[in-house]
Amino acid sequence: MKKLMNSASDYVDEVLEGLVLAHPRLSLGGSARRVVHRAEGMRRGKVGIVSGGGSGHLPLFTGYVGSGMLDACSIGNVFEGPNIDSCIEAIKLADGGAGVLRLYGNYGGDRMNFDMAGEFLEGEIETTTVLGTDDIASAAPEESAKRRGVAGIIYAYKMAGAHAEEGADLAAVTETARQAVAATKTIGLALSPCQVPGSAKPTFEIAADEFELGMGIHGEPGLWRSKMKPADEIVDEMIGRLLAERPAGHRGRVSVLVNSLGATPLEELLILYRRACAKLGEAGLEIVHPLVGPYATSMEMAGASISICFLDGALERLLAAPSGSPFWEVK
Amino acid sequence: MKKLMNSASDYVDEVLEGLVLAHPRLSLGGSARRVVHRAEGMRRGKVGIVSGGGSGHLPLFTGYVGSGMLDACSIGNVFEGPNIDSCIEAIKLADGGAGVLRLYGNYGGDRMNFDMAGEFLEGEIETTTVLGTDDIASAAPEESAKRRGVAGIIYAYKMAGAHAEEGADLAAVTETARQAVAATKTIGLALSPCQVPGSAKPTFEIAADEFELGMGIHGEPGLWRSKMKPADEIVDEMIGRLLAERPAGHRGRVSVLVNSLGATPLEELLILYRRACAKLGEAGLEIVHPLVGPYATSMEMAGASISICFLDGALERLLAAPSGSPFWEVK
Amino acid sequence: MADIRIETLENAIRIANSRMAALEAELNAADSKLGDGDTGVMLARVLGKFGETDIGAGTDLGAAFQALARAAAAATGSSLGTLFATALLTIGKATKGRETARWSELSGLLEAALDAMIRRGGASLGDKTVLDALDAVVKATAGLADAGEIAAEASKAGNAALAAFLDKPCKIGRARMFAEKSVGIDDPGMLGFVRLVDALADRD
Amino acid sequence: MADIRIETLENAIRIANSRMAALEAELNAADSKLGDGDTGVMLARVLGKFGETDIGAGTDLGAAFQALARAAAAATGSSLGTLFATALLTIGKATKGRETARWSELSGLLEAALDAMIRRGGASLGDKTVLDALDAVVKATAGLADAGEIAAEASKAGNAALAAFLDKPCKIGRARMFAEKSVGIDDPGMLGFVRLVDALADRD
Ligand SMILES: Nc1ncnc2c1ncn2[C@@H]1O[C@H](COP(=O)(O)OP(=O)(O)O)[C@@H](O)[C@H]1O
Ligand SMILES: Nc1ncnc2c1ncn2[C@@H]1O[C@H](COP(=O)(O)OP(=O)(O)O)[C@@H](O)[C@H]1O
Ligand SMILES: [Mg+2]
Ligand SMILES: [Mg+2]
Ligand SMILES: [Mg+2]
Ligand SMILES: [Mg+2]
Repeated sequence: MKKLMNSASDYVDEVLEGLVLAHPRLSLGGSARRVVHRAEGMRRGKVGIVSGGGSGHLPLFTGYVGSGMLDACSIGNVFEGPNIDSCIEAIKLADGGAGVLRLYGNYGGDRMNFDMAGEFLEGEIETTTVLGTDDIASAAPEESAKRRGVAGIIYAYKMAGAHAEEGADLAAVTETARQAVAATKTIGLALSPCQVPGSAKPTFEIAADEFELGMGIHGEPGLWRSKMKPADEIVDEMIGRLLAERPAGHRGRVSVLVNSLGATPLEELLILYRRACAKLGEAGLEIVHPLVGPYATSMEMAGASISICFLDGALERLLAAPSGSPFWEVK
Repeated sequence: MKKLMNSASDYVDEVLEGLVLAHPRLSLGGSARRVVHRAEGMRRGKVGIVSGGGSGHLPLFTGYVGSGMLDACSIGNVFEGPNIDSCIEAIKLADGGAGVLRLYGNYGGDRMNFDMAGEFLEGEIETTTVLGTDDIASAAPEESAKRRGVAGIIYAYKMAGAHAEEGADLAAVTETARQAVAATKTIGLALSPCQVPGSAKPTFEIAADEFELGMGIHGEPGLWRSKMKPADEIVDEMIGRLLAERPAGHRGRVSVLVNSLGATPLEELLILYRRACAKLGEAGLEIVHPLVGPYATSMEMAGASISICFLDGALERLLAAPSGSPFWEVK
Repeated sequence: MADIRIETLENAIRIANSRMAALEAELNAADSKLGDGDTGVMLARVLGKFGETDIGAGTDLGAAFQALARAAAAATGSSLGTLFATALLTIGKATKGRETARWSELSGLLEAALDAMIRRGGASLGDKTVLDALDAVVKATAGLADAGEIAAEASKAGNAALAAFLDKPCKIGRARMFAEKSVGIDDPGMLGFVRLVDALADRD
Repeated sequence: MADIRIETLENAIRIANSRMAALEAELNAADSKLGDGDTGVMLARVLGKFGETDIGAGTDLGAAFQALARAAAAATGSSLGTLFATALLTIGKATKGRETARWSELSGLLEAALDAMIRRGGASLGDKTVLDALDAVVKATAGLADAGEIAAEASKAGNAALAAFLDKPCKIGRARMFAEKSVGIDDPGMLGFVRLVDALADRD
């Protein structure tokens, strides 16, 4: 696989340098320059929100740093968790004296390092944790706490971020993030792999006429493979699986995110979104604030994910609130 | 090549349906539903701006319909010009009684159809034409009027659109578009092809370790092919060629657009942008309002283009003015 | 042989469509050398639409040509398709209200179409486009009145033009930049035109 | 044989690094079956950093272990790398300020590391992770004092654990979802650990 890069070892650092050059509202910090944070600094008294994870998922995670969203992100190597120092530094940079929520995907390395960072700062900064667990293909519903976090985590960023911006305290912001995660379900499909810079091989192999449903964002195996099918059929199955997880008592308004894994173009996302609208309409659901585009990618992987965020009044209000992050602005 | 679609014959129509569902500020109109226009309608007395072209380049062209940018776009089949009816309808939908600027890329089919549409409406709606000609690889400098329009045309959309929104008359808006086109130079590179829906083959072939400089956005041959090189070397050549076209007397402020042709991920664009910043800095140029992302694509083609817009005070003011199009918002 | 009438047109459309089955890939391949590779798929779509267009109901030959022009213009906005529509519209205007045209008029009708295409597209004779093959056919069929002879001469002239231009450089569009590369390569529009003329002349 | 000292560590790092040259691809391949395919590249990077870390200057064995822990933690945030750092930190704390450790202490030091890794990672023995191979080594080397014997028993026990778990299902991470698929496949972390123990025991 061809990559426009200089060397595998400089890949992440140069990406981050480019990111903050292109988006002056973001700053690059930390002893190893692996923390992206808000250039204007933390507002005293505001609850901080940090996220982070491996590189290779732009605009996740760093693209959502901004007012009404995240305050800082710690960044690991491609598809590896952020190291402990960057987690400590991110939490410190997000500290406005009102505590810091750690809000990130449920991956082993990320969890261990954010946990250690929190322990390290014990007595100094109060921290809480909410893990993104929206990927319904990564564990059965009974084990939903073990699921991985994928694209749908951006709803939790948005809602918790808006709540923190409004001045809610750490417990309330944490509870909002928890609710946003619980309300959001995602399923993905992959058409072709990506390749980790420096690696000799793509992350997986798949035939030229096959796709895989439920694949993980690093190319981990999914639910099944099949020959290519018409897009509408694929969407019908994805929406069916997502609606099977509709929370009891949900009232009928949802947001939808149709996300490119990287190489899949906007044209195809829109074909998927068109059908998703029809199916959700049939199910009596009303869509508000849809998102269609590359929101959480795996570099040049081809494929897409669909997320549904089952809204209630409070979450919907926070979804519509202003935010100033480079890749999700709301005014 | 795998595509998430239902059928080649429904591809464009379903994409456009998805587009207006996802972006309620856009409306789909025209007898064959091949015109995208502003849902709120035209403001009386405002100069209208229409663009258009073949499908397969999202967010071009339709994604730039909105306040302070375009009023309507006519849409052709993938990589074919818009047909005459859609051009006529787009011009009518953009008519606010103050004339309509036709602003589109310099491609044979597009030109013939927009010309015929203008002739058809003679005596009814006053029209002017400015052609995007930013692709420096498509003709020598002496023949710059014959160059094709690629990603850099969005600067003309933005500046002419802002000028029209301010109430400038048709002649002034047309002159702004002309200046914006003259100020903008683009060069692209391709890593891998795309495939037109329904076609049996990709648009071109290229070895697994090669790239091509100066390739057209439909896969037309470029200046040269070479084995992959470090990104910085490639950027240096691209920037060098762009700076060779710096207008005489230009004062030193530029905007830069690093654009993905589709499959190339944001990570790689940022590596290119990082180097572009360094080279432009060395040349004594200051970058304002940079754009890094998928702004004008060729579906799943991998590659990138770099555009430089050599600003003067008037153009810079219009670049910074508000705009409300879905894929380029400025507040 | 009989005059040119609506059935002549219908028959030509059938022949062109069946020839297109094999021609589509050949034209795409020719266009993909220096262009965007869509000449065949576009022409197949336009001719397919002709097959679906009902032109047999009336007796107005000009109206039939104009209906085809509208079908072509609705089906595509590509360069060649638009020029094709322009040509049909021109011939339609010239034969408006008539039930038949004589074969001896054909060269003149094509010449009018050629002029309209030159005005619309802005290219010149000699640029290595479909225009050059059409021009050769116009000249070769001038003064002829017999359908069979016209078909044979048109086919011969078209192929001669194709051969004559093979080693010339292309002077329009992006291919102009690669003038040297276009030497030794057929222009896809010219190739399509000549192949279809061959099919109509039954000289595949 | 002599005690465990900083040179022992330096020597082990050299051996591990030279073994890694071939092991990297094997571990990536093992991880790519159900994981993200990066175990090898990550471990190679961490061991490479160890090679660049100066631990030979002082005489504090514990400080040397801690320096390695810091190097691992700086080089990666992956699961295995972080657990590796956790283990080194634990052993470093236990040997802090000492110039040497006896080989008879090794089993106990590894057991403390194992406990710390269980606490940090939240996995259990039996889940089919690196922990199970380490546990087998802890048990097989308990009570032994001779370096050669320890190496031989550790290698034997590690390989036995690998074999014993081959046909068991994985119970952590995403692979858990595909428990049936994990049957017959080595866990990459366990595989890496056992292969490196083999190399240290000179039993490649
Ligand atoms: N301006 C023009 N004048 C005459 N013929 C043209 C012109 N532009 C294109 N053509 C003809 O059209 C052919 C290309 O057609 P096609 O591939 O359908 O168009 P596009 O360039 O829009 O993809 C060329 O081979 C040439 O013969
Ligand atoms: N929570 C855990 N407890 C113990 N071992 C673990 C845990 N998570 C992962 N491992 C070990 O790490 C290995 C995977 O390492 P690696 O590929 O580097 O991590 P990642 O999953 O972050 O890509 C697994 O094979 C397993 O042996
Ligand atoms: Mg990993
Ligand atoms: Mg075309
Ligand atoms: Mg073409
Ligand atoms: Mg792994």
